[in-house]
Amino acid sequence: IGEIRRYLRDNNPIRVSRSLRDVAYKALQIRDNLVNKNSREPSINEIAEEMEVPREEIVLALDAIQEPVSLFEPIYH
Amino acid sequence: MEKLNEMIIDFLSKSQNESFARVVVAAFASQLDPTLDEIADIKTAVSEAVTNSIIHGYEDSVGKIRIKAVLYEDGIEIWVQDWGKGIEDIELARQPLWTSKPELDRSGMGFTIMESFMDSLEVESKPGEGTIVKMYKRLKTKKS
Amino acid sequence: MEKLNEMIIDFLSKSQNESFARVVVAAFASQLDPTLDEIADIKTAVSEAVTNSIIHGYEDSVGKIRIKAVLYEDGIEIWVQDWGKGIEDIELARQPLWTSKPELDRSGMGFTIMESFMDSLEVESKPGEGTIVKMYKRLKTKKS
Ligand SMILES: Nc1ncnc2c1ncn2[C@@H]1O[C@H](COP(=O)(O)OP(=O)(O)O)[C@@H](O)[C@H]1O
Ligand SMILES: Nc1ncnc2c1ncn2[C@@H]1O[C@H](COP(=O)(O)OP(=O)(O)O)[C@@H](O)[C@H]1O
Ligand SMILES: [Mg+2]
Ligand SMILES: [Mg+2]
Repeated sequence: IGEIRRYLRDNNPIRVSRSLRDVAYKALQIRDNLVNKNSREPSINEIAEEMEVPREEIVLALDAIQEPVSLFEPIYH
Repeated sequence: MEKLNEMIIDFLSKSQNESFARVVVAAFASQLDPTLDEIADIKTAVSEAVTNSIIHGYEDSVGKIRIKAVLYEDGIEIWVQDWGKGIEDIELARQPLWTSKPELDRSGMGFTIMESFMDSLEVESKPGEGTIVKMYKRLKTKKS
Repeated sequence: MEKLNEMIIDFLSKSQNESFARVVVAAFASQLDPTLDEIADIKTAVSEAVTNSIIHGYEDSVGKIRIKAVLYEDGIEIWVQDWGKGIEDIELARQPLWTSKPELDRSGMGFTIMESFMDSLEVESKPGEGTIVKMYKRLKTKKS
């Protein structure tokens, strides 16, 4: 098992896209927690403080799980 | 009102830069500590404006798009500019459902979306010279 | 080599723009689908260069910082430029542990970090005119 894991790690380094998704889902989960706790939308800084990740990184991560809307599939028609 | 911060970015009218541009503006706006919903509104509006410059402004060619963003105490001003083909009749172009490219399955709702997601929208354009879209989004400050 | 994409961003030498600049470059570089480690290297190098422009280039004043980034098939070129006070002796400034601001608790390791995290580093500077730091990072493509 250890060897397989090492093989996967060495030959399949984690792509940024993957880690961005992890950050994004974590941020959404924390947002939900904060909404439940405070009964209002948290601000980006509140989420960033809780996660200990810079707010700009969270913005970038959240974008990575958003589908590109306009360019490829017009939404209203 | 006092400018708190300011940036200008130039990039090419390639489709992969649409998401890049909206992330840049949203990351900059995050300095004003908005909610995720406010960030999503800004991203949507920037996407629509940038997509217009790519698809309508430059059509099949690659040109330069410039975004200027200024942060104020109460919100963000965003200008999206291209030096593409420009708009003949701005009032008509801003009508809901009006599109010059129905064959591309465009919805004609871009300007309407920008208008409803932002607090103000101005469009300046000259055929043959290009287009500037000026938007403002007020952001609620979080005192409490 | 063919340029795949290109952008230029101008922003102010305010400390809150350091993390903004880092994310802008990371977002742009992500078009090449780098690994986490590669992106972390790029972010660290950009931080060091931008911090230098803020702290050393402009000291207590606010000036303009420009980042230019170009994507190639095999990597990303990043230029960080300021129009600040410039560097008297570049060779000395690049020495590990050398700093002109020991009183600010600077480590003197900025250039050394940029050099070791990136694949190349060039520094051009003139006292009174400003500084450009030119870096290149090769990115391994996914083909294997
Ligand atoms: N940057 C631009 N350059 C040239 N024409 C534009 C630009 N932005 C918008 N237009 C014109 O305005 C029309 C309406 O734009 P929009 O409301 O976004 O709808 P759509 O993009 O779906 O056509 C477009 O069809 C186009 O003719
Ligand atoms: N953009 C710049 N403008 C002016 N001086 C600079 C700039 N960047 C670096 N320097 C000079 O080079 C020295 C070494 O930089 P660096 O290796 O980053 O160490 P540190 O920032 O910790 O001093 C700085 O102390 C400063 O004198
Ligand atoms: Mg449109
Ligand atoms: Mg330094």
